[in-house]
This record gives sequence, C-alpha cells and structure tokens, in this order.
Amino acid sequence: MPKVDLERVRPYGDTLDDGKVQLAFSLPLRYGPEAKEAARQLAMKMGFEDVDVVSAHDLGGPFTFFVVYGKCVHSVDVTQLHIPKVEVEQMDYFQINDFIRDKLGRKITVVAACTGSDAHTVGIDAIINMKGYAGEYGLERYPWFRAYNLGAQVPNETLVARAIETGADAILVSQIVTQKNVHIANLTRLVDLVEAEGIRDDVLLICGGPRISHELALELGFDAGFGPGTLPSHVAAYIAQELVRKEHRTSARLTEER
Amino acid sequence: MPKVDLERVRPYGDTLDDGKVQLAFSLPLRYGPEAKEAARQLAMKMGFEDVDVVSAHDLGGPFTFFVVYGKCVHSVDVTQLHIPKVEVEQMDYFQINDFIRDKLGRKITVVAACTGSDAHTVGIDAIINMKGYAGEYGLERYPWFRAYNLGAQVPNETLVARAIETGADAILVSQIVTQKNVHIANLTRLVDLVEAEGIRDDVLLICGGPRISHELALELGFDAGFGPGTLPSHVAAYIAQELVRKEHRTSARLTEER
Amino acid sequence: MKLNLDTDKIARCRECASDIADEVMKGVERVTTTAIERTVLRLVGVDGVDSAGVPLPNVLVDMLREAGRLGDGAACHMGRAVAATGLSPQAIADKAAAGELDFASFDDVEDDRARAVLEDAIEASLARIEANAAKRCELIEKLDPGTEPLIYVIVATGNIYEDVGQAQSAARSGADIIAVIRSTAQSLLDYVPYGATTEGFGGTFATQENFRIMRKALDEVSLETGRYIRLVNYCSGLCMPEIAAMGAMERLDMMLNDSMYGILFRDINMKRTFADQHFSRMLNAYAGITINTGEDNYLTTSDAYEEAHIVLASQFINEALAYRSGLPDEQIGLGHAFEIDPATTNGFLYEVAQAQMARDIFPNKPLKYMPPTKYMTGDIFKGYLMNGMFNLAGVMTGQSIQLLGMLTEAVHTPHIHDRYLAIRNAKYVFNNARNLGEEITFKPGGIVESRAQQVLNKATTTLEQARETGLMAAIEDGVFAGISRTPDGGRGLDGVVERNPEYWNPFAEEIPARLTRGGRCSSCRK
Amino acid sequence: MKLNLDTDKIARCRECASDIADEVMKGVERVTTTAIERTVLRLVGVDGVDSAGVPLPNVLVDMLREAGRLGDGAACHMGRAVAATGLSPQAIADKAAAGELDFASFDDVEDDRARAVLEDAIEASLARIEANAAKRCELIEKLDPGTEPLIYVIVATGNIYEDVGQAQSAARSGADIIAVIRSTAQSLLDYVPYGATTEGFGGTFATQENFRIMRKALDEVSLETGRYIRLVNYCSGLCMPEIAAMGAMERLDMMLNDSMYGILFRDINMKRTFADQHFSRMLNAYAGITINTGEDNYLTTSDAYEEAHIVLASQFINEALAYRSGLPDEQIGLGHAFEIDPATTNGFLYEVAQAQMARDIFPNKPLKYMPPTKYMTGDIFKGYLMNGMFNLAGVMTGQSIQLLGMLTEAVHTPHIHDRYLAIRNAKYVFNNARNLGEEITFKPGGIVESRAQQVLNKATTTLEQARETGLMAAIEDGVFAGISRTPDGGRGLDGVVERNPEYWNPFAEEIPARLTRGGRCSSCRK
Ligand code: B12
Ligand code: B12
Ligand SMILES: Cc1ncc(COP(=O)(O)O)c(C=O)c1O
Ligand SMILES: Cc1ncc(COP(=O)(O)O)c(C=O)c1O
Repeated sequence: MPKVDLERVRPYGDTLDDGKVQLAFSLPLRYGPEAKEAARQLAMKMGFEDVDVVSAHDLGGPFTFFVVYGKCVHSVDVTQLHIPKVEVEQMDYFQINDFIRDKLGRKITVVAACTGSDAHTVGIDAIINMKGYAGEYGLERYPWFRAYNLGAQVPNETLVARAIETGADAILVSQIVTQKNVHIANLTRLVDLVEAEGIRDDVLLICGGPRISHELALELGFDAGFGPGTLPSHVAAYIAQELVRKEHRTSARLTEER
Repeated sequence: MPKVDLERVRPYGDTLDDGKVQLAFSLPLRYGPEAKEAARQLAMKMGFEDVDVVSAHDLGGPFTFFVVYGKCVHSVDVTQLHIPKVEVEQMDYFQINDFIRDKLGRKITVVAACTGSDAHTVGIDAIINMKGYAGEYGLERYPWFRAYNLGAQVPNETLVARAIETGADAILVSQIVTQKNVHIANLTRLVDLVEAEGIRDDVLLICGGPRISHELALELGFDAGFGPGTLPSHVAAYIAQELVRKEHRTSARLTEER
Repeated sequence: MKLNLDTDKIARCRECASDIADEVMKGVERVTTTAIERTVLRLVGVDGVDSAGVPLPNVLVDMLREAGRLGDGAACHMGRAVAATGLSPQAIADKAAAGELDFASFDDVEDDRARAVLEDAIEASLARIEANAAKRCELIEKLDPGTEPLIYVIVATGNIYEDVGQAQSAARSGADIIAVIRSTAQSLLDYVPYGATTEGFGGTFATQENFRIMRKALDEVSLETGRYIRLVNYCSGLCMPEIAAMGAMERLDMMLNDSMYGILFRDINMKRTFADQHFSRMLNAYAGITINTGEDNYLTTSDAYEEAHIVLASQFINEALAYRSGLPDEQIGLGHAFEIDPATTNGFLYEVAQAQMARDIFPNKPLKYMPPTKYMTGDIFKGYLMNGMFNLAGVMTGQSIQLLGMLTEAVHTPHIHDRYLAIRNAKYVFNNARNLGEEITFKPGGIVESRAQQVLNKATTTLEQARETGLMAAIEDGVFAGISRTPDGGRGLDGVVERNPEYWNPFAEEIPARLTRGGRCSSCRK
Repeated sequence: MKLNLDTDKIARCRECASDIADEVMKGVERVTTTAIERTVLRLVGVDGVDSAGVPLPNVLVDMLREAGRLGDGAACHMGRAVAATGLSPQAIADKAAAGELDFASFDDVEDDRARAVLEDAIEASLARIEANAAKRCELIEKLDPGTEPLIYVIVATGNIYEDVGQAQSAARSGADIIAVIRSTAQSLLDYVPYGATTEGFGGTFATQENFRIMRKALDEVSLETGRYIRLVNYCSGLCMPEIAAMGAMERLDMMLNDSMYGILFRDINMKRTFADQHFSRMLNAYAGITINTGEDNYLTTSDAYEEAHIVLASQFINEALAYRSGLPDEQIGLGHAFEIDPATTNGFLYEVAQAQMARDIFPNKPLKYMPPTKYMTGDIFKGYLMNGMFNLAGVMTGQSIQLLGMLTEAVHTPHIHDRYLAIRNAKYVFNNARNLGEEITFKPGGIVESRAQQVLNKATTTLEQARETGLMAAIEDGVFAGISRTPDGGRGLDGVVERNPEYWNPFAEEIPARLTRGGRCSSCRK
C-alpha cells in the first residue's frame, strides 16, 4: 500500500485516498425524484463527489430517508492536531492509595451526583460505588477517599451545599441526557454557582457522561471531563495527582508571597 | 410542525432544520484519540456542527472506523432543482403495442447486451426476456417488438455489428460493474464506436444498470438511461414514443427540405 | 406450556404475591393522597390553571390539605360547595383560586346532599370514559387491530407538534402503538403541566391538551392506514392517578403503570406510590386501558442475567395488585426485557428462556417486551442487529407488545428514520420467522429449559421471603434492583393523608362496583 | 439427522449422481485440453512470459496444438526435448518462445527416455506441493484452527497491495479465511496473467505472484493473531487447472471449483470444463486444498425458493465428480446459499430447512454457506440484519464455512469497515446463539421438515431424469438455472483435443496413485 500523507488524510474505503464516506439522513420532503436530487445536491454541498443516493425511503408524509455514498474531497492535516487530554499518569488502585498517603498525607473528599432532572445514575455509580465498574472498585472502596454519592436528580444548589459542608476536594457531576443541550445549560449553571459561592479555587470541578469530552469540560469552566469507558481509577488518579500539583502550586505561591 | 422553507431545506432528525446527519467512514490512521480527533475535524470540514464521534473501532493495523453524528449547516434550494427525467408517458403492455401499431405501423427492432467484461445478465434479462420482471412481460413477449438479447460479456464491436446487421432501432446496454468507473469507460467506447460506424442517427442508444441515471446517460452521449427498479414497460414506452417523435422530426425535415 | 415448568412452583409464587398484595392493600385503604384527590376534582370537572399557572386541582387540594380537610376527600368538600352555592365544580374552583371562596364555610351541608349534587358530574365523567372505551372497541372492530407482536415505538421530540409528524410517519410505516415519552423531570412534578407544550428534554410533557392533540392525529392516521393506532403515555410519578384520569378522558389505549417503579427508580415515597397506583389502575381498568408494567427497569440498572428472577417476582406482584384494582388479564401488560450482555455465550438462549417462561406463566396477558438498551453503543450497525435478535425472540415466544429498539439508542432520542428502520427490522423478522415458535421444541433439560427453571426457583424464594417480611421491608432490604427505600423516605410523603371515617371518593366506590357488574364493553380488550 | 429425511431417497440421489459422473468421466478420459497441458508444463517447471507478455506455457501449448501434437500430452514433447538437448524445461520454453527450437525435431527420442528425464522435475513439483500441505498441517496444529462456522470474507480492491492491507485488517478483526476475488473478465482469459497486479475491476487478477504476496501477508498475520488464516482463490474459467497448480505451489487453502459453473455462468464449453475440472480437482486433492462448489449461483440467477432442489442435485453431482478426482470428504466444500426473498413469510424457516438438509445429507463435508446478495439493496441497515439472520441460520445448522454477507452488497465491493462490521455481526450471532441448534428440535411434519422433504423429492426426480438423458443433455435442456448450453457451444472448445493412444500426463497418473496409497498427510484436512 502506498504511504499515507499525514498532512492530507482522507477517508479510506478500499483504495488509499478514495475518500469514501457513507451518509444517512432524512429530508422534510415528499418521497420522489425531487427529494432524491435534493439529497444528492446536499451531499455535494458537503464536499462529496460521485454522490450516489443508494437508497431512498418513503417515511410516510413529507419525509424521505436516504442512504448516500460519496467521495469526500476534504482532508485533515493530522500533523497539526491538538487534542486536549486529561493530564494523568495511569495508576492502579494500590498505587493511587499509596500515592495519596505518601504525597498528600490525608484523605480526599469528593461529592458526586447526577444533577438537574437527570436520573441516570449508572454512570456516576460506576465511578463512585463500592462495587465499581468493569472489574474495578469504585471510589467508595478506596481507603484514601471519602466519597459521598448524592444520587440522581440532585439540584446544583444541593450539590454545592454538600460540597461546602463536607469540605470537598472535588465535585463530580454526571450528565447523561443531552437533548437540546440541556447538559450544557446545567453544567454552566453549576460553574456559576460554585463561583458565586466563592469556592471555585478550593475544589476540582469534574464532569462526566457519554457525550462529555475533556475539551468540552474545559470550555465550560471545569477542570476535567471524562467520557464513555471511563474507569474509577482514571478519575481517582487524576484527582490525586491534580491535588498534589495544586498543593505544590499553592506552597510555591505561598513561599513566593512570603 | 412549522412549515418547511423550500429555499433552505435541511436534514431533519427530530426537529425542523436540526440538520442531523449520520456519517460512517474509515481513516487510514491507527485507532486512538488522534484518529478520533481527525474524524471530528473532517466532519467539521464537511460543514457539520456539534460533531459527535459516537463510535470508533480499531480495524487492526493503521485503520480506524467511525460512526459520527453532526448537524449539517448546508441547505438546498429545492425550488431551483433541475431533474433530468426520461420524457415518457406511462403506458402498459397493451397500450404500447397498440401505440406502435397505430403510430409507427411496423415492428421495432432492438439489440441488447451486457457488454465488456460484465457478466451480470439479470438486469438486461429482466427488460428483454419473455418472462420479464416484477410481474411484467419482457420485450421479447411484445408482438410489436423484435428483440435480440446477446447475453453477457459481449464486446462493443459485436453489439454494434449485430445492430447494423438487424437494422436495429435501438441498442440497449447493461452495465452493472462500476468499480473504478469501468462502466463509464465502456459506455463511452460504445458511443465512439457507434459514431465511427456512422449509425448514431439511426439508433436510440440506451443504457441501464443500478448506478446509471438518465443524467449520466445524457452526459455520456446516450439518448436515455434507466436505473434500479426499471420495468420493461418503461423502456418499451420510451422507445416507442421516441421513435414516433423521431419520425415526426424526420418527416418535418424532409418536408422542409422539399 | 412450551417449557416444562413446575406448576406447583408457579402456583406458590401466585399465592405469595397474593398475600403480599393483600398486605399492601391494607395500607392503601387507610390513606388518600393529594394526587388522588386532584384526580377526583378533575373527574368532577375541574380543569385549568390559576393566574400563576398552577393547575386548579392543585390549588384546591393544597387549600384543603393546609386546612386539614383532605382526609374527608375533596369530593366531599366540592359537593358541599356545589350544594351551597349552586355553582359548577369548575366555577367553584375558579372562585376558590381567586380567593373568593372558603370551603370551611360549607361545613353544614349534609353529606347526602353533598353527594347528590355531584351525581351528574360523576355520571357524566364515567359516561365519557365509557364512551371512549366503546369508541376504541368500535374502531378496533372496524379497522385492523394489528397482529401480535404489536409494533410499539416511542416519540420524544419534546415538542408535541413535532411528535405528531413523527408519530404519523411511524404509523404509516407500520407502527401499531405510539408512546409519547415524557420530559425528564415530569415524574417528580407534583402537578400536571397545562396546555400544548413544545419544550421538553428527552421527551414531551404529558398534558391533557397534548393527549388530545396526539389522539386526534392518530385517529386521522388510523383511518388513513386502516389500522387502529394505539396511544400510550406514562401513568407514573407524583401525578399517577391524574394522568390515568386524563388518559381515560382522552382515550389513550395504554399506560405505563407499575406498582414499584416510582419507589425504586424515582425515589417516590412508597405509601404514596401504592395508594396512587391502586386508584390509577382502577381508572385504567374502567377505561379499557392496558397497563404496561416496568420490569425492564430492573435490568437497565442491574445485571440482566443475575436479576432475571426479580423481573419474574415483580411480574407476579404487579399481577396480584392489578387484579385488586379490577384489571382483567387482557389489560395487564406485564413487562420484561432483552438486556443480557450481547457478549454472553448463548445469551440469546437465555433471553428466549426468559421470554418463553413469561409467556408460559402468564398465557393470557399482553406481555410487553422491551428492547436492548443498556448494551447499545454508538455502533448503530451492531445495535440494529441486536434489535433484530430481540425481534426474533419476540416473535418466537409469542410476545404481545414489542417495544422496538432504536439503532441510535446510545446516541439520541429517536430520529424519524431511526423509527422507520426499527419498524422495517421488526416487520422483516416477524414475517420471515412468523411460525418459528410453533415449529420448534426445546430439548428437555437443555439450556433453555434449565435456565427458565432456575429463574422460577429463585423468584419463588424471593417472593416467599417478601411475603415473610412484607413488601415494604423487602424494598428496604434492597431486594429489588439492589435499591433500598424506606417507608417514610422519598418524595411525596407529605401528600399522603389518613382518611377520615367519612372519607368519600365517588370514583373509587363506583368503578369497582361497575367493573364487577361487568358494566363495560369488553369485546376488544387487547 | 435432525430432519426426518427419507434415507432411501438420499441413497437414490447418490446412485444417480454416481452414474451421471461415470458417464461424464467417459468423455473426460478421452480428451485433454490446452489448459491441462499448460498446467503440466507449469508443474514441470515452465514459468514466465515471452517478449509480448504471453505466458510461456501458452506459447508452448499453442505451438504443439498448431502442430497437431497436443494429443500426445505436452509432457511427452517436453521430455523428448529435455532428453535431446539436456536443457531444463524452463530453458527449453525460453528457446521455443524465441523461435530457436522446434519440437518436431525430437520425435525420435524414445518414450521411456522422454519420461525418465522428467522424473526429477515431476518429483520436485509433487514434493513442493506435499511440503505445502505438510506446512499447512503444521501451522494449523501449532496455531488455532478456528471454530466452525469459519469466518470467510472476500477482498476485491483490484490492487494486490491494497488487498493485503484489507486482508490483514480482516484477519485481525477475526476472519479465518480470506478470498481474493478475481477481476471481472479473468475467467474468460485463456491464459493466466503474470506478476503482481494493481489494476483489476471488481477483483484482483489471480497470478502466481499475487498468490505469493497474499500468502506471505497472511502467514505474517497468522503468527501475529495466533490463528491460521486460510487463503482462497478461484479455480475456474478457462485456466482452471493452471490456477489449481499455482495454488498448490503457493499453499492456498481453498479453491472455488465447481463442475458446472463455467458452463452455465461463463458459457465455457462443457467438454472443456469437465476435463479441466477433473484434473484441477486432482491437484486440489493432492495439495490438501478444500474446494468450494458454486451452487449459490443457481440462486442469484433463479428464484431461491423454486430452484432449491437444483442446489441439492448439483451438490450430489459435485460430490460424485469430486470423489472421482480423489477428493476426500473433508476437502469437498459443497456450496449453498441464503437467497430466499426476505419478504417471504416463514422464509427463515425455509432457509433453515435447506441448510439443515445439506448438513444432514452431507454430514462430513465442510459445507460452504453463501450470504444473501440478490435481495440486498442500498438499505445497508436491513442488509446488515439479513446478514445476521443468515449467520444465525449458519450457526444453528452447523455450517462449516460461512461466507459473510456485506451490508453494502448492492453498492460496491467491500470497503475495509464493511468487512469489519460483517465480522462483528458473525461473531456476535455465532457466540450469542452458539448452541441453539442442539437445543431445538423441529416439529415432525412441520414447515421445516416438510420443506426439506419436498426439496429432496424434487432433487431425486431431477437427478433421475439427468441420469436418463445424461448430464450434457440435461444442461442443454436448461435443467440447471434455466440456462441451456450445447455440447459444442461456448468458449474454449478449440482447446479440447482428443488424446492419442500414447498420451502422457505424468501428474494425472501419479497423483491418483499416491492419493489411494494415502501418501499425503491428512491430519488436518479441514
Ligand atoms: C439505563 C438507562 C436508563 C435508566 C436509568 C437507570 C439509572 N438508574 O441510571 C432508565 C430506564 C431509568 C432511563 C430513563 C430515561 N432515559 Co435513559 N438510558 C439508559 C441507557 C439505556 C443506558 C445508560 C447507562 O446506564 N449507561 C452505562 C453507563 C455505565 O455509561 P455512562 O452513563 O456513559 O457512564 C460512563 C461514562 O460516561 C463516565 N461517566 C458518566 N458520568 C460520569 C460522571 C463523572 C464525574 C465521571 C468522572 C465519569 C462519568 O463513566 C461511566 C463509566 O464508564 C441509555 C442508552 C445507552 N445505551 O446509552 C439511555 C439514555 C441515556 N436515556 C435517555 C432518555 C431520554 C431517558 C428518559 C429521559 C426517557 C424518558 N423521557 O422517560 C428517561 C428519564 C430519565 C431521567 N429523568 O433522566 C436517552 C438520552 C438522550 C439524550 N442524549 O439526551 C438515552 C441515550 C436513550 C435514548 N437514545 O433515548 N434510562
Ligand atoms: C446476481 C449477481 C451476480 C451473479 C450474476 C448472475 C447473472 N447471470 O447476472 C454472479 C454470481 C455470477 C455474479 C458475479 C460477479 N459479480 Co455480481 N452481483 C450480483 C448481485 C447479487 C445482484 C445483481 C442483480 O442481479 N440484480 C437484480 C437486477 C434485476 O437488477 P439490476 O441489475 O440493477 O437491473 C435493473 C436496473 O438496473 C435496470 N437495468 C439494468 N440493466 C439495464 C439495461 C437497460 C438497457 C435498461 C433499460 C435497464 C437496465 O433494469 C433492471 C430491472 O429493474 C449484485 C449485488 C446486488 N444485490 O445488487 C452483485 C454485484 C453487481 N456483483 C459484483 C461483482 C464485483 C461481481 C464479480 C465481478 C465478482 C468477482 N470478481 O468474481 C463477479 C463477476 C461477474 C462479471 N464478470 O461481471 C458487484 C459490483 C460492484 C461494483 N459496483 O462494481 C456487486 C454490486 C456485488 C458487490 N457488492 O461486490 N454477480
Ligand atoms: C413503569 C414506568 N413508568 C414510568 C416510566 C417513565 O419514567 P418517568 O416518567 O418517571 O421519567 C418508566 C420508564 O420508562 C416506566 O417503566
Ligand atoms: C464456483 C465458482 N467459480 C468461480 C466463480 C468466480 O467467477 P469468475 O472468476 O468466473 O468470474 C464463482 C463465483 O463467485 C463461483 O461460484
């Protein structure tokens, strides 16, 4: 096979750079040749050549569904990609506990919840609960963590109040429902609230969920974001390491100020 | 539901103009966060917002497969669409035969073949053979057609020779294999050959196949093209009507010249 | 019976569930709830909202509760007010909301009069519900009732007008049943939103106006397609009986309605739930509405292989409690789900075992079969196939109501073509394997049979223990889905009120009486 | 036997097929073909192309044919030339191609000498083939041989180097078998292209160099994944035996090789085909290569429900002819397909009937099951599901080789992820329904049993009639797929040559002798 040009990476079907992509979408148009042509034109606007509307389905009423193939003319320069990643050195359960004991010398307190109207607790439970997830223990089981799981449909206010009350090092929020971007609104409100309460510098703000990326989390004003497939140890390691980094920064600043 | 703006039609998921589209493609990149980010960027280049790489799969080696959702920013003005359609008034078996008897007064001769290296005869057989397709008779069964089906893998030369020999009114070519656009090359060669033989004005050139559209056929220099789902009567009606139109044109010209 | 199940064990489970239900009923009969009383008000004709947008049934019931008068039943006070003022219940509600009326001032109206003046309103309400049931029968008889498994899909745009377009498209593609999913937080609202709504998240608010809009749209498309398209909503949460009443009035055909769902999955107080559940089911029974129980939820939270027996145990409890509300077999749509990890070797056999077991044990019930959701990922292609295997299990084991899985389950609430693709999937599989179930027998002592036996055994043990401790204690022990709830915990306890000796709920009196007299048309109960 | 089939009928079919095959063999034994003689030359060491790019085996065989000498067998003349000149076969070929050598000039070399001088070359060639077979055994024993149904996918980019990437990716995703599909027109070429190729349409040219490149790539990935990845190509068309020889030399593991495919679907002359087929199968037998017959093709052209019995009849004929080439059961991969219109009510049951019937009738053969293709459309989602149902039928009925369907069947030759998705589909279904077949029995006299009986009955009639008329006449009558071919029609008849009494084909003599002596390692024939 010829070599891939990393500055101009294109989709691959069966020949390098053939650009082959499959699309599927509906248009609010009645089934027929016009709708099919509209689908084809739309794909062309997206930058596809050799557009092939391989199937068109009458959805009943003024809707038609299409499966389309085409050759994408666009390419990506992967030498220029910037991927925001959670900065963390992977550690296991034992290493994390040892690390906290050795480097921090005190238990870490976290409060966690699935907030707003969201009642999907499976994700946050996977991270926090004793029994954990995918063969790993949750934070409750870590001797060097003190974890409070507030459950589902917790108002942001309650969560922040509990964080203050417990002197939490980190707030963990889960958001699963994303229709109409309700998660964005909800997460933004939490950040505002934390700032309003004047505790932003005292806590790590962490969010997670299937549609959450670290990048999105940063954009919204969180310290970190965790997506699908996250394991408890990922989160635990991040919190531990970040708290240690934070302490260093604080003592450095204090030394400076002194 | 709010009304669709026909000048700005966008994909429809669950809310008018939400622009939702599903994409699937592979990139020649090793599975990992970089590949995922490349997929996201590519979708953005195609004009998608809120790009969500909902699954990424390691294909083994330097390939990753993605399923992506996004909101398409493009729209189509369907008031401005131009759809080349075969000009034909639909008729059934009996109407067509009567029409030929009344308007043309002679049998129509057609030669048909699946040409080049292509051996897919099911499509052309559907149109030509006695038993027909989807409950309709094929042209062989029409009393006012004389149809020669030359079968599969017929060289363009043989086809043209038979057309001349039989004094055919129409040449029907089927092309099913389209990999590397072999059908385009093959069809173009046929047009050249027909012109070289000086019989272009004497025959209707018709092609068909699952990837053939009337528009493509016109581009290549054919008189008509028929895609998937074509029925024998579509083709028969077109040939009959077009030959009558042609005779009219010819006699009009002859009258003029006289 | 296709699986060689131990009939003694089955009988034993029924016996335990019956005892459990009797015990629950003792608690239920001692109390009423704000939701029940709001329902009564709705049924005697109170509707609308006050100037702050609060529904009038809420305004009135809150007044009565604050006044310590709710234990008499709202009907009692409404009757007195009507008798005293000669106004209609609605007019009284309007006045009360405007602060122009005090229920305390009618205390001297005699009970008999108070009851008598409401008779017409009560009768009108019951007649409307009966007329709806009769209309359903008529339509089903006139049109095609559909072939089982009936195809059930959800719409969930958040906007009732978009929902209409999606629902009609689904019906035209072959759906038999349309459920309008509710917005995320509605079950925790202690009132029913009012009017047509266009702003829900992950679903559309259940309002009476929305019910009406959708019913009309589905009637239209029923006539167009020649098939009676059923409408479903959620009779659960803090307004469970109100929604039942609204559904009865607007001719919904099915209601999600489970005896423990709210307790476990929405942390609603158990006393409140059991009371609301009982009354709401009476209304459903009377309206000819089929309930859909929610056993699938055990499997989305816990492991489907490990917790299979909890599904069965819950089915028995739901059955026993449903009977106590007067629901006939044909209206008890017991739920279960296809949620075993798809990576399980022979997982399909275990699914078939569970589904066939449910069919064998509940032969006359319209079983509702829920699709894979938990192990759905962004791989829409594999998801589509899993849904196909689910559809195969459904048609093989004679399920009644097949809630179709969506290939995009892990991504978003269904897009219009997701639903279309799901219907194509089901229609293909149902037809292509139509008689497979009748064609095959399972090896005696084989994987399928043994699995079903094992689940039945475990369910028996669970039910025996729950009978021992009582259902409330069992819930507290975390027997169901590993979730523990206490009798006095959870939302809505403040809406639970002891009944006074003179408590009056005309509908809770009249409906059971009429049901046992066989008053309602039942030719088409399905 | 899972289906209650009439064993007398089965025996009767075998008897008919055996008689039919004997009749065919009479014709086969009287002739040789240009392809067979080119193969002999290849096997004694002739390779390469002349200055015009024509393969040397073609150059030599054409010379001999034009000189009217081909009826002696090419080996005879090559032996004489070697004896007379002392040159190697390759050197002789080079010289002949350059016009520097005339075979007529060696006519006085005695037959015994001519044969003796080729002995080493013949032995070397057979040893190479044996070594390949042994190597295969060794690798299969060392690595994981895979679990049935084995997962078979095709690559078809047209470019051998792209094919390698796609094949390795497929192997890593779980494929057990890789077939490199040939370019559209290759079966009609009367020569084998030479060298590595990058320009095919709908497939990649079968060349010895391409075989080598792919074998190497698959050996690499076999070691990497710990599973022996089998390689397949097409031993059909006008060069059928040459491809067999190339495959034997390059350790291919399977070959598409059917006794009638070329006649019916490529309009290749039947005398030519039967002769080529017989010799190519000998080579396959000796090389431990499993043949895949092409009964699926009847169903892509004709209706799968109507023509099911033709598939069975053809399987019996392929079996009988394969035995006559010395192929053991374990190397006879009889084909069939899942091609019934998916809109057929109970179509899945008919598919299962056909597949189970094949399994019952041919218990020791590695049945090759072909996926839905004809009713695949651009609806890739439904296509994916149909492939899943096909995979279910495969695992349920104990198929050996499952050629996976591609969701894009109606669109293009497979993209890299189409294959990946297909493998995921198969792995999920195979595992999730692993023991379903053992778990169930079919209702006596039910749909499945009756269908299988009906197909067997019809096949019996077809075979009885074909025995009556002879196979050639049956083909002329359009018995198979409704296609009629005449004994002297079709391509390649000019390559059929009567054998002279002194005709010599050392391989056709030696291989059967060795095979009956059980000379070849057979521990891992699968
Ligand atoms: C199980 C489930 C339910 C259960 C929830 C039970 C429970 N106690 O959680 C029940 C049945 C109750 C339910 C109900 C509803 N659901 Co729901 N549900 C699901 C389902 C099937 C699986 C979710 C799940 O458990 N995943 C497994 C966990 C382990 O994965 P995860 O959540 O992604 O978590 C991982 C990571 O994201 C991360 N993570 C998650 N949170 C956090 C937090 C932190 C701090 C960190 C570090 C990491 C982290 O770590 C976890 C482990 O790796 C999904 C569909 C699907 N297959 O994804 C729909 C889904 C999420 N549900 C959906 C909807 C709409 C609803 C309803 C609103 C429907 C309705 N109108 O009635 C209701 C109401 C619920 C509500 N009020 O929120 C939609 C959401 C659509 C959207 N994108 O907006 C989905 C996608 C289904 C769909 N396609 O419609 N649901
Ligand atoms: C059946 C079939 C075969 C059969 C053909 C039997 C036969 N006698 O025709 C067999 C098994 C022999 C075969 C072989 C191959 N096939 Co094939 N085959 C198919 C299959 C499954 C169905 C095609 C078909 O019959 N469709 C039904 C007919 C009725 O539809 P249709 O052809 O579109 O015709 C309709 C219209 O298009 C129109 N029409 C067609 N022609 C004409 C002509 C005129 C004049 C008019 C007016 C109308 C008209 O009217 C018809 C009726 O509505 C397709 C996949 C699929 N599901 O589409 C692959 C497919 C066409 N085959 C394919 C390939 C690659 C091959 C091979 C080359 C593979 C190989 N390397 O060995 C071989 C070689 C064949 C060759 N030399 O051409 C590819 C082509 C890929 C591409 N786009 O280039 C496909 C798409 C499969 C795939 N995904 O790989 N194949
Ligand atoms: C029985 C039952 N009731 C209600 C619901 C809906 O939940 P809620 O409206 O409480 O969010 C479900 C969940 O699907 C259910 O299974
Ligand atoms: C037995 C057999 N041989 C050969 C082929 C390939 O066809 P060809 O190489 O002749 O195009 C097929 C078709 O798939 C087949 O089934």
